Amino acid sequence: MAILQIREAINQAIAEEMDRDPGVFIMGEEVAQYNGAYKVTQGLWKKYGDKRVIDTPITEAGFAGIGIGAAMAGIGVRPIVEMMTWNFAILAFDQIINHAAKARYMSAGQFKVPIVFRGPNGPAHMLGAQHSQALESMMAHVPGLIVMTPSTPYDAKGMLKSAIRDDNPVIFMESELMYGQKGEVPDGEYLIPVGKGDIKREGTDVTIIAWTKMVAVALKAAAELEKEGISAEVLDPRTLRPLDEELIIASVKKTNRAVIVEDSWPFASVGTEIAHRIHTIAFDHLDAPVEKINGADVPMPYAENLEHEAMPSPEKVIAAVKRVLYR
Amino acid sequence: MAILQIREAINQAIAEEMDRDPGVFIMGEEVAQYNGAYKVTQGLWKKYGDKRVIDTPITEAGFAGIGIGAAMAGIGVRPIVEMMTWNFAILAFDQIINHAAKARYMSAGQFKVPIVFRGPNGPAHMLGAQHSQALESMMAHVPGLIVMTPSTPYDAKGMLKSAIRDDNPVIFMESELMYGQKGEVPDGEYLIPVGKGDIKREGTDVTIIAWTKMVAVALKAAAELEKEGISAEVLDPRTLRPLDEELIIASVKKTNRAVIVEDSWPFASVGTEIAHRIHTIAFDHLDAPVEKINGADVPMPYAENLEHEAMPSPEKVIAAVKRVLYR
Amino acid sequence: MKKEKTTTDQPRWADLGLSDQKLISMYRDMLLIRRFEERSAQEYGKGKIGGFCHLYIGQEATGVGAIAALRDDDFIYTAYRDHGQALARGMSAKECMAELFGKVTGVSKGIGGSMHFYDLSKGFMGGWGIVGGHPPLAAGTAFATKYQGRDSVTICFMGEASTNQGVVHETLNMAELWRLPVIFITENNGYGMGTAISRAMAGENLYDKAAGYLMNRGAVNGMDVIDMYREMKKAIHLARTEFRPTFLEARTYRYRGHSMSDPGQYRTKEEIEEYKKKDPIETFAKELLQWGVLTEAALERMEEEIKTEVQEAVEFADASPQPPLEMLHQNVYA
Amino acid sequence: MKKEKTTTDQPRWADLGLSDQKLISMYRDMLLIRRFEERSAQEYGKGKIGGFCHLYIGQEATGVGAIAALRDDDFIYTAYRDHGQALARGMSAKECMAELFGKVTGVSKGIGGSMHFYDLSKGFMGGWGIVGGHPPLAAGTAFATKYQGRDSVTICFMGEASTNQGVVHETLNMAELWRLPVIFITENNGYGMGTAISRAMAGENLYDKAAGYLMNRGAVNGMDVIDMYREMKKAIHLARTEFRPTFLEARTYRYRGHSMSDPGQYRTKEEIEEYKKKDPIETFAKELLQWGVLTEAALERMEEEIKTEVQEAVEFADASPQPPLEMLHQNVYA
Ligand SMILES: Cc1ncc(C[n+]2csc(CCOP(=O)(O)OP(=O)(O)O)c2C)c(N)n1
Ligand SMILES: Cc1ncc(C[n+]2csc(CCOP(=O)(O)OP(=O)(O)O)c2C)c(N)n1
Ligand SMILES: [Mg+2]
Ligand SMILES: [Mg+2]
Repeated sequence: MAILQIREAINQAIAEEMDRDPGVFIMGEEVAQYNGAYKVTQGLWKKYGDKRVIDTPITEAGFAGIGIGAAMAGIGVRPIVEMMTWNFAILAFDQIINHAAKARYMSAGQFKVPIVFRGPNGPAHMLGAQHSQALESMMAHVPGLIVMTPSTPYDAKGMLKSAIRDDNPVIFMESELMYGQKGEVPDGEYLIPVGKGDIKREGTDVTIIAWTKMVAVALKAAAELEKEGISAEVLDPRTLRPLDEELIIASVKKTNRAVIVEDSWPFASVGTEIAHRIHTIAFDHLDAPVEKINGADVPMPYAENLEHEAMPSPEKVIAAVKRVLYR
Repeated sequence: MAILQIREAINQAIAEEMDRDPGVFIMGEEVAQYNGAYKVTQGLWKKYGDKRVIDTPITEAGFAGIGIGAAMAGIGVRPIVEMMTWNFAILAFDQIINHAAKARYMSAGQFKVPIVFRGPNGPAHMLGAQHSQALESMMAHVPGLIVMTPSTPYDAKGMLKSAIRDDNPVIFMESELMYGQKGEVPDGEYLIPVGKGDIKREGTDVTIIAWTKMVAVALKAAAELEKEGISAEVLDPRTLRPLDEELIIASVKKTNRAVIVEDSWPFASVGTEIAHRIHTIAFDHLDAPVEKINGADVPMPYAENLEHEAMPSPEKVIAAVKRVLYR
Repeated sequence: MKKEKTTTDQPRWADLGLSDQKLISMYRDMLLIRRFEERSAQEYGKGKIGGFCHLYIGQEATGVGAIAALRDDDFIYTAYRDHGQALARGMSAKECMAELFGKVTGVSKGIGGSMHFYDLSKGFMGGWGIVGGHPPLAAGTAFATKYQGRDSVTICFMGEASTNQGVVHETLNMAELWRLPVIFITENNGYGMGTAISRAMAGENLYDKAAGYLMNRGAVNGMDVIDMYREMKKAIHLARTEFRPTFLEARTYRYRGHSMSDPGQYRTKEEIEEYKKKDPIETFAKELLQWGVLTEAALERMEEEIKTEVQEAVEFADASPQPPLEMLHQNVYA
Repeated sequence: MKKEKTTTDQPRWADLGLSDQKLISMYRDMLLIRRFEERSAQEYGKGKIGGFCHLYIGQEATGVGAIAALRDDDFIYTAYRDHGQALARGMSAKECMAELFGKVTGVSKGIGGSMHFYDLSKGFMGGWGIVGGHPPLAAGTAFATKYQGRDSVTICFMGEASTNQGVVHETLNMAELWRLPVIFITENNGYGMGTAISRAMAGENLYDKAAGYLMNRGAVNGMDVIDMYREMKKAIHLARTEFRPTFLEARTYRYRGHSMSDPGQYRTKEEIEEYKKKDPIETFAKELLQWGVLTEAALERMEEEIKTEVQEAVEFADASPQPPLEMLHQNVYA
């Protein structure tokens, strides 16, 4: 097994799918000659050329729509559209929500929309309010979209390959701060199916649910908690829509307690949805109400100390775990 | 007291605030010479003229941004921006989320952004998938925004007047199907403060929480339930962000049961947020998990029977109430 | 792109290689659209059709002239005012009417409604309700055909007011930059709802919006099916052989309100009457008679046929079932 | 809008009514920006500055020439490349550096950061990070001043690549349609990140983007502070007296990478050197010396002063406290 960075794992997934299917191409700002703003598409332009690795003007709505229309043609084209970050993708929300998510339904199934919108999501480091938003909750609210968000190189590759092969619009959310994170990635072909979560660490006393960057925070908290004799299970749903409810409920039925960690704003978030499902489906199994640790409910400040204060941390997770354990 | 339609109550609120403050103006598609796509601005252009009642080109992002920049100038201008419907406002989400909601925070309080974005939200009748979206959950997710949504002519007028006087961006969501709904409106000046909910019907056995169109559905259900000896309280939060948590929790502590009715999609919705707060804050007071009745988790179909099937109805609410009452 | 004077010894379409059959079918398409929509208005009045319903009456030559110039493997996008173009593309009156009635036998199985007609098998890509939202999709389909080495073209109808939307500009820029085989047909009917173009758009000519990109562009009389056909043929040739996009302003007029609920107080009766004098169907009928392509008797027969066709469409729609309830949750995902 | 030849008996700014003091302050502003930013780059390297940091080096004449033409009650918007314009507007080097350091003494109290400088009291409206997002805000502020009967103007700096964003077109259309007193200064530095303008934009001249709206428009040498000033004076006059907007393409160049993390492999060293020969600061210094506005000694003194000013700014920023933790939840709402 190779040790790869997440950016390399994503790059491999794209390259393998491009090799496998000539209909797959990638477009976005700086993806070609610049090798990607975060070097995720390193080398792809050199290998596949102008036709399949395409630099776009700064027009998120426009090229998102072009991708959608290409996917809809039904002639074997499967676009991957890179959003330099999801903050900018808000400009394309009309195309994604009003067009990509609805084309199939409105046409009573005539269209397929095999497209992946991918790029980094969530706060990075000191980028300020307009560049530090975790927007998965808005996307996951919308029927017709699939939302995936990997936390390891292994997951990133297997999930993205599934996303590219899926016939629906997939919102694929990565993380700037994680692109350099390393992990094992098998050499051969593998796929991680849409809608399948993963237990990142087994435990018995509490279920900590987290995705992307927050998985590391959860795992750190779990390691600390272990020292205090608390056994935390860390669950990564990986796909946020459709949610792996079965896995979540099974874990909570075992541990009877849950803490959710997400770096997005708290109000009506994916974490709220997960908490709600636990509260309603596992109501009788819960020993305490579900706790949520979120990014602060504010636009992100630039100053390093405030940004740190705004983000979920292992300490905050540990405190929440203790609260649900009444310790 | 006069009996007014909601459209007239909104119209009065705008006119009164325009009379009171020459800095208030309204802009949007067809608001002036056409008197509004839904006749909400009837007569305003005639009365106030081109300067203060302004027809815009079809450019939601552009005129939203113009409104924001006008509000930010700090020279006493308070724009009201009509979105013909909120479906189209998705085109302006970048301006609303990345600009209006963040200008004050990023400038450390230098700017105020006194602007109201208003228009109809949610499904009407057989308008199809692109015209039938209830988008309050996306807006309420965002810190920096206020989200208000009235259910009666009385509330509409008092709430909108407060919204116009507020120094923050207010998302004011109305309903096409409710514009003709009539109700009592006092003649003199009154304000309904931001963040204050209202008990639309008192009851003791269950709290039904609903806003805009869904209040009528909840009241119908409550009337039916009364016949069966079930006393339902109907609570309208009116402002969705910030939420009147106090009122909600007090009601649920009294009734020990809650059902939420909203016509939006269910995943990570405002209703989910309310349910979550009840589950966590009133955990020990709850006799059953909170139930949510939502619009179906699909793009809205055109066919009348399917649209009806997709929407919350008194019957569905009654069934949910019985479930939380274990009847 | 000026209209040429008709000479007396040859019809003005002589250079276009149009068979009599083709001319007649173009005429028939326009008439079918007119009658279909007149009937739709009646059915709307009876409550058989719900929601918004935007009629194409007055603009028939634009859709028919443009679509007549296409091949079967070309693609068509349009906005919510889509019945006319669907019929021109050969989608049946029955299935179109059934869609308006919200029936499962409709072109979109009753799920789409008036604004969302689709027939992928005919390259009819809809039918979109967000003003200015579909032009990027059209450019995308053009991108896909070029990518796959096909020589299909994609045409995109849109209202003149939609060209104020920013994403349309983003699309024009990329279409020209990447040489996409797409033709933007802006149907300039003078109004976006109740707003006259001069109140919504700075500048002189609509097609100047494409000037900054140096895109091939021009205006055409959209009330004249032959002019439309001629200019489209040129644009299609450029797109098909050189991947050059075109921005074509079709100057036309809608006789009816913006949608069924529009009182239409923003324009005068006189203005409407002025345009009706140049009615695309009547003027073309005269020409076809003059050149002997059609006889009065044939015209009458056609009227009768179409009357029956529309009547049968209504009966079909009426008799068809609504979609089954389980369809509510189908086709959200593939 | 062509550059005029300098004659030998008069400086080419003779018609502009610029006092020596004003000329010197324009020069000084450019130099301050250059030195401030060179130092910022160093501090960034030391980890004192976080996040993105976009330097203005090379483009100083654009910001200084434009802002020098304004009145105090005018408004300025710009993008994330905002340090230079802030300094040109008289915001202090100390507070600007403190903002970069994320300190509570910064222009935005450390909450905004490099991309989000604001000083409402000076009409400096920022400092925005979404490419193409702020031009509508600028038009809005222009709308507000006109609405309130003021004769202020609003100027809006933006990068050439931002003009591909649709909302910029929506804004141009409304600015012209409604005659808003706003001037769009597109700083055409040839690249949007690593993408040369010709790879992102169809068409010939950037300013042709305003042609469809018949907006007043043209190009100016953005490496020449006097040319900038001259063209801005004309545009400001039109805006202030006739509410006519202008689209001004300032042709300029950035010497450094797009942001601190840019390896810059998309252009040649030779290209950069070519532009440095036309350096806005050096060429203006020569002219000022030639016309006796400045002496070599005065120039040296100024260099020293500015060196001290920047050094003091860094010390001030370093010594300043971070914002208190309670600020995290302040100013979300008014
Ligand atoms: C983004 C958006 N904004 C507003 C509307 C409401 N609306 C529907 S059609 C229309 C007018 C469009 O005019 P035009 O583009 O000229 O097309 P026409 O109706 O004349 O065919 C408006 C404002 C919409 N559907 N989408
Ligand atoms: C909407 C949006 N898309 C992408 C980005 C990332 N980005 C920041 S600056 C930039 C290039 C802008 O170039 P230009 O407008 O020419 O300005 P310059 O940097 O040259 O001053 C890009 C792509 C962004 N900030 N916002
Ligand atoms: Mg029109
Ligand atoms: Mg640039």
